[in-house]
Amino acid sequence: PTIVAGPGADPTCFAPWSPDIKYMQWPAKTGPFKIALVNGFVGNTWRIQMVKTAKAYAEDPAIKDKIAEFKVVSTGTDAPAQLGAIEDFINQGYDAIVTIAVSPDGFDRVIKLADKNDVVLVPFDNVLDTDAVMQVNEDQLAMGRTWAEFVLKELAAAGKTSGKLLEVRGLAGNSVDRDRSLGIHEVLDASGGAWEVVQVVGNWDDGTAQKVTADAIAVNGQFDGIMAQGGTTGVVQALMDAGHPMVPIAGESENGFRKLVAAHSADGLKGISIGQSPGLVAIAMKAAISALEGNPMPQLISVPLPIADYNQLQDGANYWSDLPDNFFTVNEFPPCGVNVSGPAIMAQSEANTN
Amino acid sequence: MIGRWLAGNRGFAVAIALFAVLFVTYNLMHTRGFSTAVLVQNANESVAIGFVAMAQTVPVLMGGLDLSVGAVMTLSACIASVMVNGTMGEIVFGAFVTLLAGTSFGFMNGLLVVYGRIQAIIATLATGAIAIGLALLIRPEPGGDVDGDLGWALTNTVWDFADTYGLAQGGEAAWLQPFINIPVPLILQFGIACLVWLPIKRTVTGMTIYAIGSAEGAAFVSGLPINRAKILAYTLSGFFASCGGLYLAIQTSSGNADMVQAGAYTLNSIAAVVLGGTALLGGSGGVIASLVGALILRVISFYFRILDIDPLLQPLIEGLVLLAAVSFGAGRTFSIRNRLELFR
Amino acid sequence: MAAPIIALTGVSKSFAGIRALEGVDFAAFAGSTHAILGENGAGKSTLIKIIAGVLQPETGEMRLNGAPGRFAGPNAAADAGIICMFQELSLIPDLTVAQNISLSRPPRRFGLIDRRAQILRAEEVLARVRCEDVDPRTLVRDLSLSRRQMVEIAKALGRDPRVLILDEATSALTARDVQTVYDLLSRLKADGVSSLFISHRMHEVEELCDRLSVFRNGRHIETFAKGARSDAEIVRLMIGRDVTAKYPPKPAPVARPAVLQVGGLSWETALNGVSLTLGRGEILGIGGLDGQGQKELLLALFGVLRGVRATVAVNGKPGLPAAPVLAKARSLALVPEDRKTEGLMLSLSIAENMVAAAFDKVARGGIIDRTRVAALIDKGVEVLQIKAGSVDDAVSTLSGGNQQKVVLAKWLMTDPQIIMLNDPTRGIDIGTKQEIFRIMRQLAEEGRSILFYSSDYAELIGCADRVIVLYDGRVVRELTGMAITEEALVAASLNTGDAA
Amino acid sequence: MSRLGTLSAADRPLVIAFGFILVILAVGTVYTLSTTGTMPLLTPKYLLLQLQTGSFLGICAAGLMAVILIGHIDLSIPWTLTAAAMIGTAVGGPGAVPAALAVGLCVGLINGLGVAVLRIPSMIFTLGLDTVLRGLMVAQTGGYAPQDAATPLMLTLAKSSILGFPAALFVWAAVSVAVAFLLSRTTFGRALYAIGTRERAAYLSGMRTTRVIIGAFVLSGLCAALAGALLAGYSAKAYQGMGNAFLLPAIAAVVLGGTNVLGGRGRYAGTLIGVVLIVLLNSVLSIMQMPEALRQIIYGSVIIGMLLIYGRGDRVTS
Ligand SMILES: Nc1ncnc2c1ncn2[C@@H]1O[C@H](COP(=O)(O)OP(=O)(O)OP(=O)(O)O)[C@@H](O)[C@H]1O
Ligand SMILES: Nc1ncnc2c1ncn2[C@@H]1O[C@H](COP(=O)(O)OP(=O)(O)OP(=O)(O)O)[C@@H](O)[C@H]1O
Ligand SMILES: [Mg+2]
Ligand SMILES: [Mg+2]
Repeated sequence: PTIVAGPGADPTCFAPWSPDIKYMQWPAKTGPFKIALVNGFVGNTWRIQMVKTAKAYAEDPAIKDKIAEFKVVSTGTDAPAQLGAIEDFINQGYDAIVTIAVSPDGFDRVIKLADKNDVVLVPFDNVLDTDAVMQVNEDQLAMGRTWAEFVLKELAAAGKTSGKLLEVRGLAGNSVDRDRSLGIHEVLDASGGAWEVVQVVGNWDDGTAQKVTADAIAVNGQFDGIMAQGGTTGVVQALMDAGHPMVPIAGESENGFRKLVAAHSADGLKGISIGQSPGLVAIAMKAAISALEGNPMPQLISVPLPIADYNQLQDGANYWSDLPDNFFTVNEFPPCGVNVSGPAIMAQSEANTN
Repeated sequence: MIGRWLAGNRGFAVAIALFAVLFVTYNLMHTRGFSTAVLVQNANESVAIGFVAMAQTVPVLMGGLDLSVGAVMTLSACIASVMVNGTMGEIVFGAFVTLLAGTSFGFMNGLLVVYGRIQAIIATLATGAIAIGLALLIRPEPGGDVDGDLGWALTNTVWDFADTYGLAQGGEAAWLQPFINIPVPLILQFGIACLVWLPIKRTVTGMTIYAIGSAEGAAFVSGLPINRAKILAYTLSGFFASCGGLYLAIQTSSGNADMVQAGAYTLNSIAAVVLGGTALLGGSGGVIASLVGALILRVISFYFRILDIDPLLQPLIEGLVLLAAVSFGAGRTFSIRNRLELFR
Repeated sequence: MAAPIIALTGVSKSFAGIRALEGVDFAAFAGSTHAILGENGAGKSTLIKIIAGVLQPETGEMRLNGAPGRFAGPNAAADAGIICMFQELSLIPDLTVAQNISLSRPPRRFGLIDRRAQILRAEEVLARVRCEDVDPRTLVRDLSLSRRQMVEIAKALGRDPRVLILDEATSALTARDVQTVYDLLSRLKADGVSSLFISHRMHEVEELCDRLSVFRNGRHIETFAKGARSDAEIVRLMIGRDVTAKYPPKPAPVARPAVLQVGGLSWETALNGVSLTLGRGEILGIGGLDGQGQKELLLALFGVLRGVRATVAVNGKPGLPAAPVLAKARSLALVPEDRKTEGLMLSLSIAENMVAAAFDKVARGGIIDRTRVAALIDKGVEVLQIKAGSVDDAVSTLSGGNQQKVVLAKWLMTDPQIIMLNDPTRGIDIGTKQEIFRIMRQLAEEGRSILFYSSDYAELIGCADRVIVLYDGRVVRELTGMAITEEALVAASLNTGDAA
Repeated sequence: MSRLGTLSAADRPLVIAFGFILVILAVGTVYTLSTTGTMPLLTPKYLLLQLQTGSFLGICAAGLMAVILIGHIDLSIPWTLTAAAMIGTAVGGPGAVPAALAVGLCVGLINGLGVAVLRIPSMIFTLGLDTVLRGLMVAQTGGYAPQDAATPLMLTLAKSSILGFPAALFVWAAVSVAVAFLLSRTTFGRALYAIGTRERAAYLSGMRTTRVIIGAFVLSGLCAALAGALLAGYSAKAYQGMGNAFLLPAIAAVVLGGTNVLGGRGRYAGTLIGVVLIVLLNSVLSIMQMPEALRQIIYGSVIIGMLLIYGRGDRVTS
């Protein structure tokens, strides 16, 4: 691609990450296009929902005609396999490849090959530490900041400006975990309050998060507020199991968490839920097509954080009390015309059978 | 001659045949089948798992197991991601340190098994955790800046290699022409396998590795160097694993202390060993056979990219194919006429 | 006499509290063939393992050619010219014959093993033991036990021994091979090589050796020149008491109701239509050269082999058992060929092994009745007079003979009607052998029937009421009563002339 | 003790492991004393919580021990546990727990058949089946939205408390008594040891080796499934990957308890202590906010260190 001046196409959807982001442009091609999704591993609900969203979005009337072929592979956590799959799709003459990178580094070779062949490579969710490709993500640092700000605000409302906080972190070594935690601590440090933060590692997984939270409560007694990167339903479970009083909590967008907040916010479970949406895949696909059509695109596309706090929760709109806990509630991005509701497609066949 | 070889290497022969069929079919179905680009891509993808499979094979031949191979590969990759950059001299030194580190780790495994008298399975399970811990210390977050030219040169064809470093008139030398389309990763992989393993196999210590897997007590009373062979086996395992790690770091120009990936590599290495026809009980088989086993494992996943298979059914199909492949040899179980032969 | 080539003084060795050797003085001289005799567990193998550097003695000293020395490992001993053939063979099944023959000192080229030279060398030493029929490139795994023993001998020869130690090296050999070994040993002796020879076969010892040392209970009892003592005296030294008749008397032939009828039993190429009838209370011997299908016959009857064709009736009920567990249910028992890997679970206790086959008898609904187990074990120990410190010790701590008794005890606890014995006295000393023969006869008198394969003709002659001789998987001869003679057995085994 | 019970007179690992549990608690307590000035680790509340969460691992380890005793391994535990929980909750209602157990039973049967009849090394067959189960669960979740809420029975088993003790602890205790009895007092249990020592001799002794091997894998599958049902109750739901954290700790627990990884030797009491050790070690490392890197290193070093201590004992006696 060539580096061009902004602004890019459809800025409400493809919002540049920051004002100083550069723009990229590929030679325009005529569709329909061959597009591939190279996923990492699939053993959790978020990824399954993401794959289903991608498949559903590829059938969306808005873009269906622009796609000649849409192929999805999942390679596991294996970096060479993922790089190999991307290279294979380049060799097969695909026009665009969207991917969730298994590692923020190591894509130099495929980036080079993609450029040589004018293939649009779009990492999203787990993005790369490079500005050589167009990427789509939510701002993890901002997510961390918003979480911390919310908790501090709720505590301040209750008259607390110091105290003990629990931070449940994600997978060690992952950049998302790092950025979210940095955001949280940035705000805490700036607040000037005497905050004692107990960190535990929950691996973004309900079971682990629940176990480590239970341990933390058993050892440290009470916390004044909680910030959990993921597995939030498990964190609240542990809270309730331990008979811990309900405190302000910031967490992910799991349906189960939102259900719990909706049910217990009056008791003090004042929660904020911000999600990394599986719907990101749709925006990445849309961005890829836009780039293939020759539009200038921001190198780093920021998808707005889907935020819902306890005042905004509404059954059937941003959470579903009749659906299982494991779904990620936020999937739609109206400004982008992405209207595939994840929980809805996930629930489809069951709704049919019931 | 060939008949005798087939009789003695039945598993290996089956593996080669299976691989050939799978690979040729894949190329036939691929839009750019039988091209250099596809071969280079396939080769790159297979190097790390190939080395790890080789690493697993040596202890297995001895009736042991090394559950730390994936972790040692990861540790080596992390070391390489720090060390392999700068001037040519620094790069070579970095690569040397990487290989030395992995090899030493294997040596330590060997010492633990021989002098610590801990069962290999559990000793290497534990040292694997230690290796991952060290990797995380070296590289708390993924990244690194391995020399980019080196990465490009080693992950392409011989021509690209010569071109990158301006050797053999930038790859245009006449004598080089027959070789220019060979992928460098293939040369590295098979080159190291043959240059290291084949000679070792023909030393007394190397042969002792087989002898231990076959009958340890007999090997000891025959005066074979048991301890030395065991230590050598784990050391070689560490060496091959660190070759995998070094290549991985060069290929991805970075290191990533990914525990899940390390675990997956270890388990896949065992699968590759079995697919290659090496007996998990030891005594027979070989490193090259496991390389073929690893290639089979890889080729299976290639098919998902050219066939239209529901993405959410892919993991299931992958599992079923793996089960089917390892059950392949089981037919023989039913043709065994003396049931005592089932209990080796 | 010159200084002994090997001299041990005050050597002791124990295993997990068991004294295997105690204050042993022993000397062997150049150019002599020296027999080491003793009961099972007397410490013979331990002694030679110490000489060969496999085990380290706890006390005592060893002198080689007069100079004090001790071997750090088998290789050090081999370097000094002391080559040992161990009781439990030291071949590597997954390596070829050629690789095995030059195992620890292979011929090299450019520092690497020279495969071609290895094969040539193997061919040469195999020729020396008249085993030209063995291809050096076959895997040892694929050889029969007797061939393996010959390869083992070839391997020892190939290492240019100055002292050659044979620990029951001939126990599984065929008559022809035994002769080859005899010839070899006398040639080596002529070349000044001295040999240490352990065997439980008295006639071998008498034929080969010029000096004899007797061990008992880990102690060196006496060393003397051949002819200095009579057989009876030697046996008395070995077992510490007088030995009377070697075999219990046979009853007069009577008509017996058949408990086992086998017709036209065939399997693969090994068995080609064996027919036999086993009477109640009868000891039926199976003879023939090694590898003529005797083992397969027993395995087939025990339900181990697949694809057996035969008409079989056990106690009148037709049908061949399809698995050992079913054979057991039909009152069959099998004492298998190799007690260490087939008969016993070596690291489990004696008690555990003794009830291994009879668990279902002492369990109700799968739950074990401990008092009945204890009673059963006590009875087994008593009946077979197993010499053990405690039945809770691992069975591996027993000597070979006592181990074999445990295998026998294991099966007697199932109260079997038909007992099949596959060479049960291999590597077992005279005293224990006698006990086993006595037990066999006693079982027969109780009305049990015994199918008994032995590689030793004398045992068949001494024990069996009737003998069938197998050749190429077929019964070629049946001998009864007084007709069971060595000549008849040998002739039938070679399937010469007047076969039945 | 009867003659059979003293099969593995190796009390050493038990004593050493128990001693190490005390060391872990002491280290953790020193830490909390120095940071917060309290000793929460020694409170019954904390210890019971550990035992409650440890019961899932404990139940997995109980089944795995049977498989290790015959000299095999069951690598399919993670997704057996997950599949049982997911299918159990999807079935829902009173059929949930039986459905979960049925999953374990099927997995165990397939593993057993693969290992005992097809004679494929368990290391590879169970790994393959684990992959298949993962694929099935991905397909199931992708196919529709299966119900994933734990049933009341699961919740009761995992979370309620009886006489002040967590119910999960009673379930674990029941499984333990059953497995200990099975191992020491039944023909099945003794056959496990015999097969683990030498399968060929066990077979020639007329033991039903095929059935016993299948039985061991079924036991492992059932235990993993039960743990899955309990874990679903504890988390109030089933989810993808819930079993991932159980395989390696279960192996470590069994081995630290003195069971020979190659089979034939081991006592159930050891496994019990091994589980407690692993659970406490993890918990204390987490409380100490040990970074993952050091945690892994400590984890590995502890296993090696303890086995070295066990091993030194061998050397002295031999
Ligand atoms: N009967 C036996 N069966 C198997 N292994 C045994 C037996 N007896 C001893 N060993 C083991 O064999 C090892 C000795 O091997 P050996 O002396 O050949 O070592 P090595 O490799 O030559 O050592 P180095 O390289 O230092 O010379 C010891 O670990 C010993 O415990
Ligand atoms: N590795 C060992 N562990 C424990 N005990 C042993 C070991 N090796 C030998 N023994 C014991 O030492 C004693 C002497 O055994 P040794 O093998 O030397 O006897 P042997 O005279 O060769 O008997 P056999 O004629 O049966 O071969 C026996 O009681 C035996 O059980
Ligand atoms: Mg040595
Ligand atoms: Mg002996």
